[in-house]
Amino acid sequence: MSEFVFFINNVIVSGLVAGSIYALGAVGVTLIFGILRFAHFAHGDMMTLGAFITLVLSWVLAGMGVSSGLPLAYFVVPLAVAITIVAALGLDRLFYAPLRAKGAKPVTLLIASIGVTMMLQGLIRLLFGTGTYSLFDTVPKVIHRIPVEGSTRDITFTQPQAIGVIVTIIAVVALHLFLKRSRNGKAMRAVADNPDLAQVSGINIRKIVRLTWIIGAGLACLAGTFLALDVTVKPDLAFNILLPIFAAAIVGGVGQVYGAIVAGYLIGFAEVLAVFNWGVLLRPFRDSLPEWVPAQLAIVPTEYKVTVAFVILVVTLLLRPTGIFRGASST
Amino acid sequence: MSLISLDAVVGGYGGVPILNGVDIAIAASDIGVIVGPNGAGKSTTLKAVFGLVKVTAGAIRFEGRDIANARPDALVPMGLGYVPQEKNVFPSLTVQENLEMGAFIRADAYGDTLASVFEMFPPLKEKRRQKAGELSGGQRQMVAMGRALMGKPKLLMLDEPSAGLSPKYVLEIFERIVAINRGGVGILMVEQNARQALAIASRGFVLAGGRNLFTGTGRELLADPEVARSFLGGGPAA
Amino acid sequence: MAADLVIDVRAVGKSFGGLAAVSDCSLSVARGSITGLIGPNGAGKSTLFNIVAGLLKPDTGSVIFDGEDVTGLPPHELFGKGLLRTFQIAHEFSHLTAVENLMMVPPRQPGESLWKTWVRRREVVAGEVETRRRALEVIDFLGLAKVRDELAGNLSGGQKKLLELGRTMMVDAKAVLLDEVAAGVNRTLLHALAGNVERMNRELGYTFFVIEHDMDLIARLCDPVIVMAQGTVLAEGPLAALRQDPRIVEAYFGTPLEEPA
Amino acid sequence: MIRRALLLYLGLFALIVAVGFAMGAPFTVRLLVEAAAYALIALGLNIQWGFGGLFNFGIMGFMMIGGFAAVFMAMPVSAPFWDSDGPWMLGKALLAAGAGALVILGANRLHRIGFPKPLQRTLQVIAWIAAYIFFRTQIDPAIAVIESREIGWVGGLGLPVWLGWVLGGLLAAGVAWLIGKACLGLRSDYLAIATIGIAEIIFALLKNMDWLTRGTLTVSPVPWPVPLPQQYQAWGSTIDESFIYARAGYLLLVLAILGAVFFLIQRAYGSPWGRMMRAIRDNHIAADAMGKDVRARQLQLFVLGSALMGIGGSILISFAQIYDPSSYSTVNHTFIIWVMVIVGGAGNNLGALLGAFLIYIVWILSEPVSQWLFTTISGWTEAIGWGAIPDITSRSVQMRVFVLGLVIVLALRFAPRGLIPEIGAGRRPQDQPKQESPDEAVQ
Repeated sequence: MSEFVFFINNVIVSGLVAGSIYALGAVGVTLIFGILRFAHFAHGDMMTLGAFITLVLSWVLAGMGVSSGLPLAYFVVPLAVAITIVAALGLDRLFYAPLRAKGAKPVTLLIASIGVTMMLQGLIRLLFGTGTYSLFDTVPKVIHRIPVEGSTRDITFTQPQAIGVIVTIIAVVALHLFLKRSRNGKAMRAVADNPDLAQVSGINIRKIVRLTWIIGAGLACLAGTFLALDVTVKPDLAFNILLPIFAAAIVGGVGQVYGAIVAGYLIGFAEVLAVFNWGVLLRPFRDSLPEWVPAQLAIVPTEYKVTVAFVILVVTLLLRPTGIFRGASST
Repeated sequence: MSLISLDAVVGGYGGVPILNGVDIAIAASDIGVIVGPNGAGKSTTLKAVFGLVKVTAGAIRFEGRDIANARPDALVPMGLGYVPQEKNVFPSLTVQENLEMGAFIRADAYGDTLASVFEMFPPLKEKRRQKAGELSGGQRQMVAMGRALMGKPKLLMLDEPSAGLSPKYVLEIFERIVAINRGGVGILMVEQNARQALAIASRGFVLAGGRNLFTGTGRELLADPEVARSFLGGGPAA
Repeated sequence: MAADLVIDVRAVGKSFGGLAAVSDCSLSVARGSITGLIGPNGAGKSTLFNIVAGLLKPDTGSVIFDGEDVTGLPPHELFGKGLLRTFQIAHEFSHLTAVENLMMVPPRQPGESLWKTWVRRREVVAGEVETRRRALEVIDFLGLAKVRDELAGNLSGGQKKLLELGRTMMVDAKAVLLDEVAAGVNRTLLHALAGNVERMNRELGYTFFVIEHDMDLIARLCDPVIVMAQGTVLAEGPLAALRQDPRIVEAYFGTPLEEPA
Repeated sequence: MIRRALLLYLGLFALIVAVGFAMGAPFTVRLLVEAAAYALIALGLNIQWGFGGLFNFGIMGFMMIGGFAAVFMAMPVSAPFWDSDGPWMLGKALLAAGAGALVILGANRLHRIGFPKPLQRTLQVIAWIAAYIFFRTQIDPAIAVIESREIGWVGGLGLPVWLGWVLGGLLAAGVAWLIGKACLGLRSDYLAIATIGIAEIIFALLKNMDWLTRGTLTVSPVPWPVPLPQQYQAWGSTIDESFIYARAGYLLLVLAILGAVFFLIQRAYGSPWGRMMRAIRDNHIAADAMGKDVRARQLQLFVLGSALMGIGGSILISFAQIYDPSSYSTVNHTFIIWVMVIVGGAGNNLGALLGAFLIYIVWILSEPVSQWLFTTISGWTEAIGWGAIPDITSRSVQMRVFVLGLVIVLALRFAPRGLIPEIGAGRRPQDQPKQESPDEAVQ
């Protein structure tokens, strides 16, 4: 039984957490891809930026003498989301909009987003150095334990993990309703489908573009903060998860919001399953197993976790190039 | 008064202008047809009206108001509708959603308009839950025209509505255009299929090199031997 | 005895997402002919054409080219066997000049091998001189001499289509597929194009397989004409005879709304 | 165009002279050696991106492979390794990999002997899993043996380092061939993601394969192909002179390679080969219809360019004399090359070369410049009582990342075709870009 609980803690809980973060990031990537037609490489750094904004705001709050039993980060997230959105709109105005106005190709915008990545990375490190920070300076991380009968272990997860997963689900449902029911949501889908025609139908493309950045950056800030709450805040926080996020966006089918969510969780779970030590589950039968079965039975060593998202991506691209949800083919 | 008038319009994508002084004027009761050789600036003229091409000189007036270089999202509420030649539907939206997008700018209820579009194009009603990308070429053209009509335009501009359609569909589409015009919507269209299009036109414009070469009623142009020789391909069709 | 066939399509079928675009379709193109392919929209002409041109693989059936089964071969291999094509929307190489557009065509040029450009300079230059001579001949044949050093992207739509036709003259093609040459071309240039097709057919012995909507052009060039409907061949014969067939009139030509004056 | 290039190169020369006066000769020669190696890599990317329009965001991976090759060829032979069971066990692992590859290949061909498709798919998956497990059963114990304290790692082959450079090119080319086979059919933006992913994997492998690369323990000193400064000192030079002589010797070698490569690429690009590549980049559907094997030609570009990246990576590692896999980063080894090619002028070799030298100088100099800037500002803030700026040194390093990012967005906006644009790009066709994909051509 203990082994089973170990499985829940290491696979179900971790997979849900990783999947939620990937899904939040991938939705932004896929929306930007669908509406603005380019791969926004700076998305990972947008997540990092969101996390740092949360960090600074919680410092400010602490500096004002506010204290609480909960981490201050919880209270400042809405404001951090707003600031991240403003930052994203500013970046668009400064760097992407002029290129779009000149009719630049998607490739050019992709390269510009790499420039933005470098600027954000440089700036964040310039201001915060390369060290790590914690959002739990003042209060300890609350850990929930659910005892399981017949097990020496408890099912454990932290409070930010639980809140993060719940917030993700709420965000996803809200987004679904927005896209399916609201006028602007339908207009967004129309623009993703055929921007020229949307324009001649009287849809204001600039407004839709702004809306895209608002949703994308808002979710990026949520994802970054979630990740920061789960681990720590550091400048290369999100750059390392850029690959899983893009993999999720592509595997889900570019421009397909639901695809991105499903694929985000798929990749999250695939990663934890791949590095999970299956030997643990065999431990109760250890005595009856032949000698040659090793104790360490992970599919890939933890150091190579990065390969998992990639392998899923490549297999998908080779077998079903438009993704599992048949994305747009913009080029 | 003209519904729309272009006076000596000059414009293009930047660089060398494509339009070098185009004059067009049609009334609400007119079907205006623009014909001319490739690269004459026919489609560009429509795009200039719709704010998709920069106008550097001349005036474009719609119901007397200057609309040169206005953005499409400002023009649609004024009563202009435009059906591009290619990619004129939202492929992953359903037929009904396509039509709804045509009514995007309308704040009022559009149920009546939807019903009348379905009446005009019966196949669309059957397929309204189907994705537009799955339709045949002719049906797509119906969706495209229906979408433009959903905005209750006073002027409908069509860019080569017959392109890529088989002769039978061409006739059907032209019939619908005449019907729409009889319902009180001014039509301005560009056609390669000059002979057939001029046959239903009340105003015809032959463009070449970005300026008017001939202007007249459709019948006048069809009868003009010079127009016939240069642009309609010899004598009457085989 | 069967006629000498260049293209022989045998019982080809192809569906997209469960919808059959072409089903059990058989047709053939005789050597030296200009064969037309017409049919209403959605009849499967483009799909069939793309199967013959190697852009699509059929689900069933086979395509025989010059006695050899070429089903599913990619376009560049079909080119090697002498089956060339032009595109409905001109696919010029816009950053190459008109002459370069033609010069890139001949296969196995010595200068196309990286190694030879490094160590066999003389062979490369000799090949280049010959290629250029041939390209200039074609340019003259097409009446494009004035624009030969212009970037192809700057040519007019009709000139681009002429250039496409010219590309097929840079090698000894057994058959050329023409995909809607008339689309987007004005009448005057169309005459020039059609004239060139006729000359290539008569003087150089080219076989053409033409997909077309423009009836005037079909009437002028093609014999026989194949009519497709609903993914299969409906009829075949001279255009005049087809116009008398009530089934075809119903399916394709329709009744005119108003006779032009 | 030629005048413009000449002027720009004169400017570059003046800049180098100025740097020489400001920073001293040993520093400048070192900078030039590294810049020349980067220029080789930039030429590689120019072949891929400028000639072929191929996205390669995995440059870091090829450079790492090149660096590994230099280490593996040139480091001294490790007697403990060769005396142990290690070689034999590694051999078995290699055999296991080969056997696995055969099984997978066999599974891929099952349909030819009449297996139904779904069954074949299943068998393919099983073959992959079986091959992987079999390989792991062989390689895991081999690694355990080699990584034991007595052995540590496999060591080198003790051969001349220039052989390592050749191997670096060959290995990178081989890996590029494999990647190209699998990924070149992808859309350009997918190819970008795929190559980034591959670079990350190569990074993870070389960093964690302690038995092969010593991983984070790093390998040094990697030998030089020319005499080292210590050699010159032994011959009686002063320390400063010895560095100048030794690095100048290295520089001449690298410049000779760079010159030869430049000449060969230029010659090919001016030939029908280059015309064909431009045609493919312009319109690959039409090029295919005109008998050009697009995939094979793109693969050629990808392999050729990657080989240059591998060689450049080898040269850099032997020059630095230390191989530390964890010192590689996407910014410093992939993005910077992109900045070089885009700023210099994609599609033009002279432009790529200029961009490489220029950007490398900006990259290196922005650190001392911003350090000076920070120190100055820090002096002011201290004077007005705000306190000094902490960690100036580490912050200055970050400044250059920001500067590079700024340079690339400015370049895209104000000189999108680079300082020395592609020949003929000035006479750009007027028409709008064509929006036709192969799928649309079908229906």
